[in-house]
Amino acid sequence: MSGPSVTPSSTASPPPRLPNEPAVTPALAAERGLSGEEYGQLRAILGRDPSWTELGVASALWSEHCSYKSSKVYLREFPTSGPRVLQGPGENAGVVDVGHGWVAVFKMESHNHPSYIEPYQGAATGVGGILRDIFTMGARPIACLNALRFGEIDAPRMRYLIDGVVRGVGDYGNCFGVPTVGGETAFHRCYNGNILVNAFALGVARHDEIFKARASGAGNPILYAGSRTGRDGIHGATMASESFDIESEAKRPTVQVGDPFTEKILLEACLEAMKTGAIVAIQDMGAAGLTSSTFEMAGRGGTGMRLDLEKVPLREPGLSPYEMMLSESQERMVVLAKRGREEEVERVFRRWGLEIAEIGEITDGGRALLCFHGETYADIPIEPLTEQAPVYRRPTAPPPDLAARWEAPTLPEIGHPVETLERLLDTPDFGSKRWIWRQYDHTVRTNTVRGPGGDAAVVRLKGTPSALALTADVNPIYCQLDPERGGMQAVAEAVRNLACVGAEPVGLTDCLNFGNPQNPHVAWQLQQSVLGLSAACRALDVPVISGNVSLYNETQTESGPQSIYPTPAVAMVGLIPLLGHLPESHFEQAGDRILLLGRDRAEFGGSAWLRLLHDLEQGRPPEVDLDAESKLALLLRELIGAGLLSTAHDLSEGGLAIAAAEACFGRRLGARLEVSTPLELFSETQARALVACPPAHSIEILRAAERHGVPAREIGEVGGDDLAFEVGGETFRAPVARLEAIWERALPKALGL
Amino acid sequence: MKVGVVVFPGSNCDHDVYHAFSHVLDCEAMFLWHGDETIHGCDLVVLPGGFAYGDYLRAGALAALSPVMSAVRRHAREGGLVLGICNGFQVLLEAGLLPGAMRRNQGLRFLCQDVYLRVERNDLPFTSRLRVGQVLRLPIAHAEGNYEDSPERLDALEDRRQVVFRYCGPDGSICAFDAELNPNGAARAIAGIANEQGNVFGLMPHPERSVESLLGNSDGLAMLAGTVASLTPLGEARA
Amino acid sequence: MIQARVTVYPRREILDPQGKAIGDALSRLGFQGVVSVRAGKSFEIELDSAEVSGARRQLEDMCERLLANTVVEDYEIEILGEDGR
Amino acid sequence: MIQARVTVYPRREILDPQGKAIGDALSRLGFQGVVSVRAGKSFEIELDSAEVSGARRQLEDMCERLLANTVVEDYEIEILGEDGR
Ligand SMILES: Nc1ncnc2c1ncn2[C@@H]1O[C@H](COP(=O)(O)OP(=O)(O)O)[C@@H](O)[C@H]1O
Ligand SMILES: [Mg+2]
Repeated sequence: MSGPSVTPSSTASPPPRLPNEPAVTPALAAERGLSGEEYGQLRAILGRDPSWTELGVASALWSEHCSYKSSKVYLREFPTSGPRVLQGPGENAGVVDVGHGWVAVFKMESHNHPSYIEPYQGAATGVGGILRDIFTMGARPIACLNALRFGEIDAPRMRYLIDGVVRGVGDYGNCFGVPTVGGETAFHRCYNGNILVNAFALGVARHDEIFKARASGAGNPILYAGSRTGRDGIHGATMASESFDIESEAKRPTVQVGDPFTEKILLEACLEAMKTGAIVAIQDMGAAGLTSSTFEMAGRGGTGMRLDLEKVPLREPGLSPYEMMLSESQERMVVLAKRGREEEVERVFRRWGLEIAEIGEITDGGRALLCFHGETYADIPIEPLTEQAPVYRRPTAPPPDLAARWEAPTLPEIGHPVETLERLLDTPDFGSKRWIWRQYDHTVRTNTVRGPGGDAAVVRLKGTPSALALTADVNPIYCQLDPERGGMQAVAEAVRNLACVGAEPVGLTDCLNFGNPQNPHVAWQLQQSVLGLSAACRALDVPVISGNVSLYNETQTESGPQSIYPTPAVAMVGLIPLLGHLPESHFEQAGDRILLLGRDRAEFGGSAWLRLLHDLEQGRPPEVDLDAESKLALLLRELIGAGLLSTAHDLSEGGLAIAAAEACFGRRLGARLEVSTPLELFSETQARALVACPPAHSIEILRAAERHGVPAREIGEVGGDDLAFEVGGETFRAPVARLEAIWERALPKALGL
Repeated sequence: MKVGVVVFPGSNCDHDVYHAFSHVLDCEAMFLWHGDETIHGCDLVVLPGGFAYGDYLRAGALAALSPVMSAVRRHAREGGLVLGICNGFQVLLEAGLLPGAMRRNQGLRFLCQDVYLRVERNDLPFTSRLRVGQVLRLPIAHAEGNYEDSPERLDALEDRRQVVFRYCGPDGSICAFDAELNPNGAARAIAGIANEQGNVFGLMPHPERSVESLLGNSDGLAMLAGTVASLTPLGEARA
Repeated sequence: MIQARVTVYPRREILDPQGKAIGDALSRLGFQGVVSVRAGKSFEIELDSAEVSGARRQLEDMCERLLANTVVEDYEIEILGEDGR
Repeated sequence: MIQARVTVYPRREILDPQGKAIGDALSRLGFQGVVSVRAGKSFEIELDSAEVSGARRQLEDMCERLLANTVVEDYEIEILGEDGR
């Protein structure tokens, strides 16, 4: 790990201790998550033993959650720049130029452990946290996605967790007034003891409206705005950095409760206050609340600060400096104002009915003084703590059974392909997610051109001819079998989903959800996934502009620690420069010709068909041909731009059969497809899309495909009441109405509703 | 002709309503602050959707106490037009400007989906551009749209022809007990009502979300355009 | 200091979907003999007031004007204690 | 027949946005001396059960499993009466 620059302390003896505060010992430090080495580093930085408050601050800042100490070395792999990128990783959220003087600001965050403890509040505060990251930057949130991974529905507590998470995501976003336009929901036993709740938010702002959390100007007042501070979530950041044991009930911090109403007026107050020109920098209080917000702000700006903690508005009396610094009460902001103009800012917040108080000021000299009723409880150099946090290159090792995992699976008989399709549609994995997204307001703000239910969602940019497209993707089964390919595939599928609405990727954000990085196999998964993501991002020209790492997603069970599958969730934003006719993801018109773009191969490694119907997770996942992906995306964008397509739907999990069925449901239109073998229907070969067009356009499309070097052929026609597969000479068919009914009921049925 | 859009803390469809009137229907529109006791001479006052004061306690209950509501009351008493959409409808109920009350949706879940509405009367400014029996498709997005009142008062409501919109099927058929057609379980499938004078109108669905074909549905346009037209000299439309 | 509790219930004649849902859920959980469930709200209010009768009048006023929607709800006021607990 | 009332409140240390909003509103309405408001739920449950102690145990079980979320809420059980009112 990198050695810190040792700044000698100004106070030789440690700051005072409150009566009930323990004396700091290496053992206590270990309890707070600091390794012996890290504790040594802290003592070196201070030139003495830390006080209890200093220990709290350091252990929070150096927690995995805040410091990324185990993942930093890998994240450096990501391509983070590009012509459109105005702000890459490192701020509250990334910023890309989307034309007409507008920028898009977006990020994805995990709230996994809190959601497992208290699903409703955990998910709600997850959404609240990511929304604050967006409007902290000066952008107004215009759309959300949520990527959810649950365990088997019959696992203990799982129905309760699903219901709570969905209500939590819904209630918070609905009340705040941001449309939740899409997401992902998957179920797998590897999440039985550790569900994943990843929330994404997108905001927009004018170029010159962007704010950064970089402190400057000694003497500038540090203002505290929003909800009062309680004992909520103390040690949340450190908890998010520990693996989950069954007793975590015991060391469970006070649950953070979300207040979307306060968040909404906080949004309006912040955006209005930013317009006064009296704000230097602004930062939300997220994980490790007041500590991370103030230290990161000062750290980025290379300044010092003094906080007078007795001025922090409290919800309950008697919080110690330690508790105030570590509380994770929600809906709070740190606002750095220009000295002399603070009233302008305060007036706005008060007008919106929000509390705002001056709690300290920026100083020179790079030290943090945390004072309480005149006494100094912490006196720490900021920069060594924030910018020189420990960094680890954990040992990595591929799983011993990798070769075995990659052995091609022996394929069972498919039998009747339509029956196979029906059984797939009847699983919560493939069943419609309408039960979920109908609980989310996805039309508020009147920008939603395409909401949930298709490939990518599309929101128009008011006042411009453009629109933004959003999608969230990853296939953890692929990642488990081959994390590098899995990473590539996630990016490739996202690009494909965007291309199906004619959008060109402008940036990506990710949530790297993994197990315990101190396990070399998990570290290897992390390393390999990031390699895959990075390779795909480079090849497909998608900069990574923000992201989040969630490690220690494992459960202590009788049979030892259980890590989740590697789940590098990807959320991608695309630009539709000139919003014209968009194809639907379903069939529009009887008589339309159906074409398959992309080459056919029989690839079943990690396929949904084998997993869901034969309980087989075997084989190397489908190859990811990045060149083919980029050609396909180009082709789709060109065809859509030329208005040639009435339907475009990408092929992903479940292959052609699932894509065709989904395409039939939208308007309950039948279709006839010709394939040479039943297997062809369920292969998960990548870089493919199903499109439909008026007969007259078919030739032109085939020509364009040839020009782009994308294999393409006409495979059928839209029409009738049945979905019919012609395999060789034989025809297998089922009424679309019946398939749709199965698909619509699958999830509610599994939930017992 | 000036449209005022009330901004309560927690309103979140205020910008949408403003956009519909100002940019789509091209009329003069302004925001009205909940804390001011005036509507600045607006001819039409719209209470937008959202979660005013978080809808804590009961939807609309806390907002109904805002200073601006006394000005809205005065405006209504003088025959001025007041339109409440979704949360705005709930505020009108809690403020006593419209009869009845809202309960949680029968399924106890927030619902965001399209519904079909049958127009019950078109002799109001709000419905002047609609036909009786016409079926509209509009989105709903609420957790408390389950309209409720005592049977006697519901009868009285019907007798006075105060029911303006009802949830229905695509063909206009009404079945209050069909959760598909009447998803929130509203009594007698009531989706929108007016006061006796017909100048105060509240509905749960969101016409302002359906005024641009770009977003896939413009069934709300005629309602808003008609309302504007009724206030414009010679009733000629601005849209 | 006076501690009071206000309880607000949907009127008996008005159907209570939440109460019904909870009753059904309890039966599904295997609880025997649940005849009926009514779901209401409860408010614990601390008043800086000396005498109970005045506080009670004030609480009634609060219910009429805010805490209950008397179109569909009934309310009930209990004084829990004086000078805190 | 046993009539019981279950009251569920957010734990004291936990944020109660609803209670806070109601308290503020009461003050805006001009009610003096409202020190604090906590907003909770109340369930009136009718049990077809003979003896109180058994009913109480059953009710506790209901709270633990459904009526209260003990991660964030405390509950309280009162027996209002036997054989109806
Ligand atoms: N948790 C969720 N919230 C909102 N929308 C969701 C959620 N889960 C799935 N969806 C929507 O359901 C549709 C199907 O999801 P999915 O099968 O993952 O699409 P794809 O395979 O094209 O990525 C998508 O439109 C997606 O946005
Ligand atoms: Mg797709």
